[in-house]
Amino acid sequence: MGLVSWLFVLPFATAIAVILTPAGMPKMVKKIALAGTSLHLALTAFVTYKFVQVAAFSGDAVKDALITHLYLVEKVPWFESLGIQYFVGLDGISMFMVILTSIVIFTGVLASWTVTERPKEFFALLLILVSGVFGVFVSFDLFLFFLFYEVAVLPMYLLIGIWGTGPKEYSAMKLTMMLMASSALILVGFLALYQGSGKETFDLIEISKVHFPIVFQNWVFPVIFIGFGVIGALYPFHTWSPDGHSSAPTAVSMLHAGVLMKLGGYGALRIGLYLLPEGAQNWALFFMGLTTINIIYGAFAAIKQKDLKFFTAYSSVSHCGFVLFGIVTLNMIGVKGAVIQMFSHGIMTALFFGLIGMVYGRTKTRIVTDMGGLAKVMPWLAVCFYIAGLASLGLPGLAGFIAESHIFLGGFVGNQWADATTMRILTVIATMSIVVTAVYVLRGLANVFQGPLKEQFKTLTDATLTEKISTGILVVTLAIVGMAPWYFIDLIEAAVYPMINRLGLTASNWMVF
Amino acid sequence: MSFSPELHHWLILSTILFSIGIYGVLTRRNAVGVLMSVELLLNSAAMNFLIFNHYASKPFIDGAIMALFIIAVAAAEAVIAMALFVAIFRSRKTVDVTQINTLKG
Amino acid sequence: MDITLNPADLTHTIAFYTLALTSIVAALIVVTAKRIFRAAVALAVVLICGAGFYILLNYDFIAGVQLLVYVGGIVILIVFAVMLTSSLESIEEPPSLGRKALGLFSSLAFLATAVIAFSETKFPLSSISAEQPKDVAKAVGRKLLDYGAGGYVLPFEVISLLLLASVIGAIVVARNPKRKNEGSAT
Amino acid sequence: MNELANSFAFNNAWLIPALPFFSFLVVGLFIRPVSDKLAGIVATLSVATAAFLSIWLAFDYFSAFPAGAEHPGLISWSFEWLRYEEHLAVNVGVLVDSLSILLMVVVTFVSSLVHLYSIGYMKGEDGYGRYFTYLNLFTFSMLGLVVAPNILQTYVFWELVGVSSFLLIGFYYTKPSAVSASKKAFIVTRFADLFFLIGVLLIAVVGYNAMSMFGAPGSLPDNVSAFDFSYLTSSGVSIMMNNLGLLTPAMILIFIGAAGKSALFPLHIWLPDAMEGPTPVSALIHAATMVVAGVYLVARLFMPFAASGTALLVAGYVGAFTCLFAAVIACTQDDIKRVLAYSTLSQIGYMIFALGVASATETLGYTASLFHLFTHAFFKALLFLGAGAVIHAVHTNNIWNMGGLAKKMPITNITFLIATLAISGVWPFAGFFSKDEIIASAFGTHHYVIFAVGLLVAGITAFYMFRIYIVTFLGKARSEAVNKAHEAPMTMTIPLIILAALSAVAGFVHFGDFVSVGAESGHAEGGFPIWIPALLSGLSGIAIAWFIYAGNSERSKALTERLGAIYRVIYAKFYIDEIYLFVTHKIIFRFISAPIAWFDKRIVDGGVDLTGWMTRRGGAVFSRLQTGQAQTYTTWMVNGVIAVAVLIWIFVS
Repeated sequence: MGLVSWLFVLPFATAIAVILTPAGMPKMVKKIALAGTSLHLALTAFVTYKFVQVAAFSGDAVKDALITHLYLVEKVPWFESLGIQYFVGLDGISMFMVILTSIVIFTGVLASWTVTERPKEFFALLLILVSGVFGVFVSFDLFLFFLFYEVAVLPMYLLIGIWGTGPKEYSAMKLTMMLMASSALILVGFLALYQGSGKETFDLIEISKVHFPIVFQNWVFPVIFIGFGVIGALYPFHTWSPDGHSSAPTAVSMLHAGVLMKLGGYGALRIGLYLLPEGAQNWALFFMGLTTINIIYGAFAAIKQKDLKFFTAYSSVSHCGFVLFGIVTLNMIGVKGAVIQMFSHGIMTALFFGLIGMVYGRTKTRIVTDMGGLAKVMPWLAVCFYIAGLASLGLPGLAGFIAESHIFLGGFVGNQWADATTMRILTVIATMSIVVTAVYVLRGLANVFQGPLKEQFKTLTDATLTEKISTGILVVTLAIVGMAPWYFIDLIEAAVYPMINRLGLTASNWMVF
Repeated sequence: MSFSPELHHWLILSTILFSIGIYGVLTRRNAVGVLMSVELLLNSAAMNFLIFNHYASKPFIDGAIMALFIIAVAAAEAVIAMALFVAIFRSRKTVDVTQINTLKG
Repeated sequence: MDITLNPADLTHTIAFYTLALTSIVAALIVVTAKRIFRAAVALAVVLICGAGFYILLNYDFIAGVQLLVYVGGIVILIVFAVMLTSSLESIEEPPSLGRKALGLFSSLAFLATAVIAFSETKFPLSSISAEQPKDVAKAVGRKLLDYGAGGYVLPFEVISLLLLASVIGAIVVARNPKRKNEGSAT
Repeated sequence: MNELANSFAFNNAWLIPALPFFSFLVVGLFIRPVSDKLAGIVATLSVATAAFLSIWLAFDYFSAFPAGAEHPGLISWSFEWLRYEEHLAVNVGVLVDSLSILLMVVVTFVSSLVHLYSIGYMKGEDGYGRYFTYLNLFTFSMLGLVVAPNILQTYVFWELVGVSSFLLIGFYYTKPSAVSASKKAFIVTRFADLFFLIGVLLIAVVGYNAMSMFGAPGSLPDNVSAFDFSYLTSSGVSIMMNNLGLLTPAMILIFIGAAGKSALFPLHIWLPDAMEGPTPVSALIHAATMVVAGVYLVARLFMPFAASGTALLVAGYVGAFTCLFAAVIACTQDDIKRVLAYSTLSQIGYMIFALGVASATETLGYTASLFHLFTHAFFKALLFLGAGAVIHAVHTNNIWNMGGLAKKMPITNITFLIATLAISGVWPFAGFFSKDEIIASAFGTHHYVIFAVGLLVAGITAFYMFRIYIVTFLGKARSEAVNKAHEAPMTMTIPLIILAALSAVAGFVHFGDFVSVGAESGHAEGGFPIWIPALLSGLSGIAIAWFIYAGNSERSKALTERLGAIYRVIYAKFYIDEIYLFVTHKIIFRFISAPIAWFDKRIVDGGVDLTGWMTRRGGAVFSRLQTGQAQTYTTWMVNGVIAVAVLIWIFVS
């Protein structure tokens, strides 16, 4: 088995190891899960090293590429009669996302150190979920992609329904139903691509060599984009997110907002933009409008929230709007920005939810107005919270700025298919979110951490060692991406070129394949 | 046209028997009656195998074997069904299928 | 209209139609009789007619099996079932009119569909029946125990397993639960 | 390669911003938890070293390019930090020219004095180490801002300055007023930054589009980025953007950003509230650093501003209005730090309108503005640190609870008086020269309204400054605390003395020889001697203050009663804060945010719930089909099979 397969096999194997642990050994379960995820972190580092060794990052071949070039590919026929193969590999974007997921699951396991109810099942489901996520990021066969997608989405129902808080059954059901409905759309889109390509294959790279007729692209693109948009919190299909996130247990919120929502942006990019460039051109402005609403609307709605998790969930709606916004700018800068935003939002929001879980574990309340002055008793958490908040309002030096500046510039640079003035106006509206974000972030943080310390909180303690490690890793990641972005941008740039180059092709150019 | 039995005649016969069986399955109230109707279905299916085997252009025997199997399966089915009827009758004092309606959500 | 008057064929034809009519009437009785015992007798008639058909088709061995297993075994079993669950004279409530109509519709729809379907289909068969193996019983026996290509030894074994399982299952299901403790005690 | 190739200070100019940054990391992560005392010392030393380096750099630079010669912008060190696209890269680096040297010197110098002063001032405070961490961060951000060779780096550090000032203002985080002041400062400046960002996006994208079509302009290197100041200030670019009609909008947008940081009307509201931070912070933010960032930005982009003309004029009038407006409010405030805050607003107004009246040909205003920035940094820092010493001694901000402090705190008294004289524009103190030059530049460019405002405000400034000086230091003690007051410790008085010395003599620098647009030095030459009315205006202000406040306190009361409603309106700062509160809370929160939250909960989410409800209702209806009777199911199955068969048959054949 190749290196890439291990990326999702390892968490799955860890999940099985967790299931096979004898009952009544919760400590053991956690240790196994931690060992598995730390091993995975090391594996990811190794795979990244390998990837950087073999991948080409510059040169004319990279700049003019029309087909995504994959590295560390493993391809085995599976159901040959249906054109399904086991096809995994990595390009810069998937590598980047794999790094994100690996970090988030590691910190997520650390953050759920305090889970006491059925820890075995909890960690097993968590790990199965994450192996699905890894599978999505590395698979380049539509069938395999969808398979992993479902593996990633379904455990969420149980995780929220069993270990959640508040109206958990309602939230779990709502989330699952909406995501299932979107899966149906995605499946329709995939089958249409399978049929429409006329190649009888689910191989993404093979399909990408086909020029689909405009009419076909015009209806398949929105199906795919909305299908993935639901999980990427596209307005108005975002409402699963506040309920789901607020009911989910800490690690699940971290994973869901941090990684699972990225599947939306990733799919919209990898399948929507890459395979259906002309559909994207025709729909870009429409979706740009929708995502602008996302950005502003999420930010304004966050101002009014009293519950910390709702607050973060709405801010996620706003930030995930940036991802989709970046994709539909249809230019190099914007799409790069979307990918970086996926990463930075993933880390940032994982940090947010992790911290909220930690604060909630101590104060037993998530209502901001009930708290106050907590910086005095939990300085570490306060500092991390502030860093997360500052990253979310796009402070330079942290990852959020790199992403948002790319996206805003992308929106301003525009493309040749949409009206430049309209795009700029939309971008200006979107930039307004940086002020609104500042308002809600500062209001929220001031309510929680500043002001006089309430009597009942005087005895609370600061973060434990595991909590310090998990939040520390996330904070450092945010800072590294924010201060030394060039490594990461180099990583994804080569993968974004083909997506952008294809946009400029005319029908006759497609004959080159 | 000939009145002597040809493939179509045979098939129509078995289909008629099968349709009658369907009617029985759908309408008999007594569970044993339903079982009997099922036997009609199985019988006509077995007959169909033999008919096709008989009219096959190559010398086959597989149809006959299938018929044998059907008979065997019918026997097994009858045994199980009878046991079930007895068990149901013991607990519900009836084998009227319209009274047995626990198969719903 | 060319009616061949081959005497063998004529016998064959007459037998076919007689048996067909009998079996259809009997089958109708099976599904409509109010007295369940009467239905069981009619079922036996249908099955015996079935054996007749098999003879007409030159499958004497299968016809024998049919008589032995079906008429001799299954029908008896059914009679037992009838007696165990109701008295022989018990009268079944007729089904509701709606159910009758639905059943009639369904069966007629099936009949129509099936008849149309195979009358539209061109079967790749010769109208004249092919040369049959001389001794069907022997051929069947060989084929059943043949473990080469086209052999049926595995299904044969599976069927025997199925029969065994159903016998055991029947015993388990039908056993009186009240006696369960005694049974396990001994 | 160039004249400075052998200069240590030039080659290592990156150390100037980097030293506070390293110290920030080291102090914040390692020293702070261990020892507070060491944290203060390390932080102070790092900034002092940076100050030393920047003075060395200034010395080397002006030796290489002496007064009167051309002062080129040299990039001492840079690397490509972020590359959006070809011609759209951010080359983080250190730009050395007279403007950046001026600000480096001012920032590091004042900052190191503030650090030193804080060692004494903050003694025994909770969060001592944290305080120095923030101070380091702030100094780093400010230095990164002034050395930026491109506008995106400016924006980056602009934001960092905002955050570190947020942290400093909200230093007493358990105090609700400090928390809301810090929030307000951050959000108001961020609001302004939004416009700055849009302006940057606009000019960068226009430049990028132009360069991707036509390549880099001939006078610049091929790999020039649209963010680079060298590109933005080249005249060809300004002409091109002006032809597209985008120069003026972009420059006005950028000016709004500058106005936010420099607290120009109507974005000034955060600055008086920022007094909630520790007093040395106020000195740092108001004197030398954050508030002059706007002035620096306009000066840095002076060429495109001048090319637009309109944008510069807007700046001029906004500056003049702020100048007058803040001075009027300053006359009525009782909190010593608030008076100083409004005086800062007013002085920043001077600097901005001086830039506003300048033009590409009449560059006196440019020089005058930066000259004032230079002198103002010293005397305003001195005023704040002096006020800090007073507050430290009497534990109140209200001037009416002070009085008679001259005897108790002699050093503070003398230094404060020097600063007051300097800001009032009395010869030979620093303020006299710079203010004189500003007023002269307004007169010289025929902006007579602005000139009149400048002249008037010179008088008002003298009035309100002497008002607080007289009330605070002269007369009789008005509270118990005054009697217990004593002089501040050495670490606090040394910075006062140094600053006082500079406030006294800084005006004699031939500033225009060093900092100017192009080679020609801007100097008020010949003509009408503007300094006479300016000085007279200042002196009359002092005289009025003396008449009202010295000795007889009844006069001031009578005056306030006489003014009645006008006084109250001014005292309430023209109700600007209330208007903002109304707009944010009543309009934005209530009429935008709340309806969106409601809409999301009821309509969008309601739609989802409705779908769920309909599904459940539908399920309830269809579940009636499920009778539990096997025969019914069989019926459906049979008919279903038949239907499927028929459908297949229809579609296949």
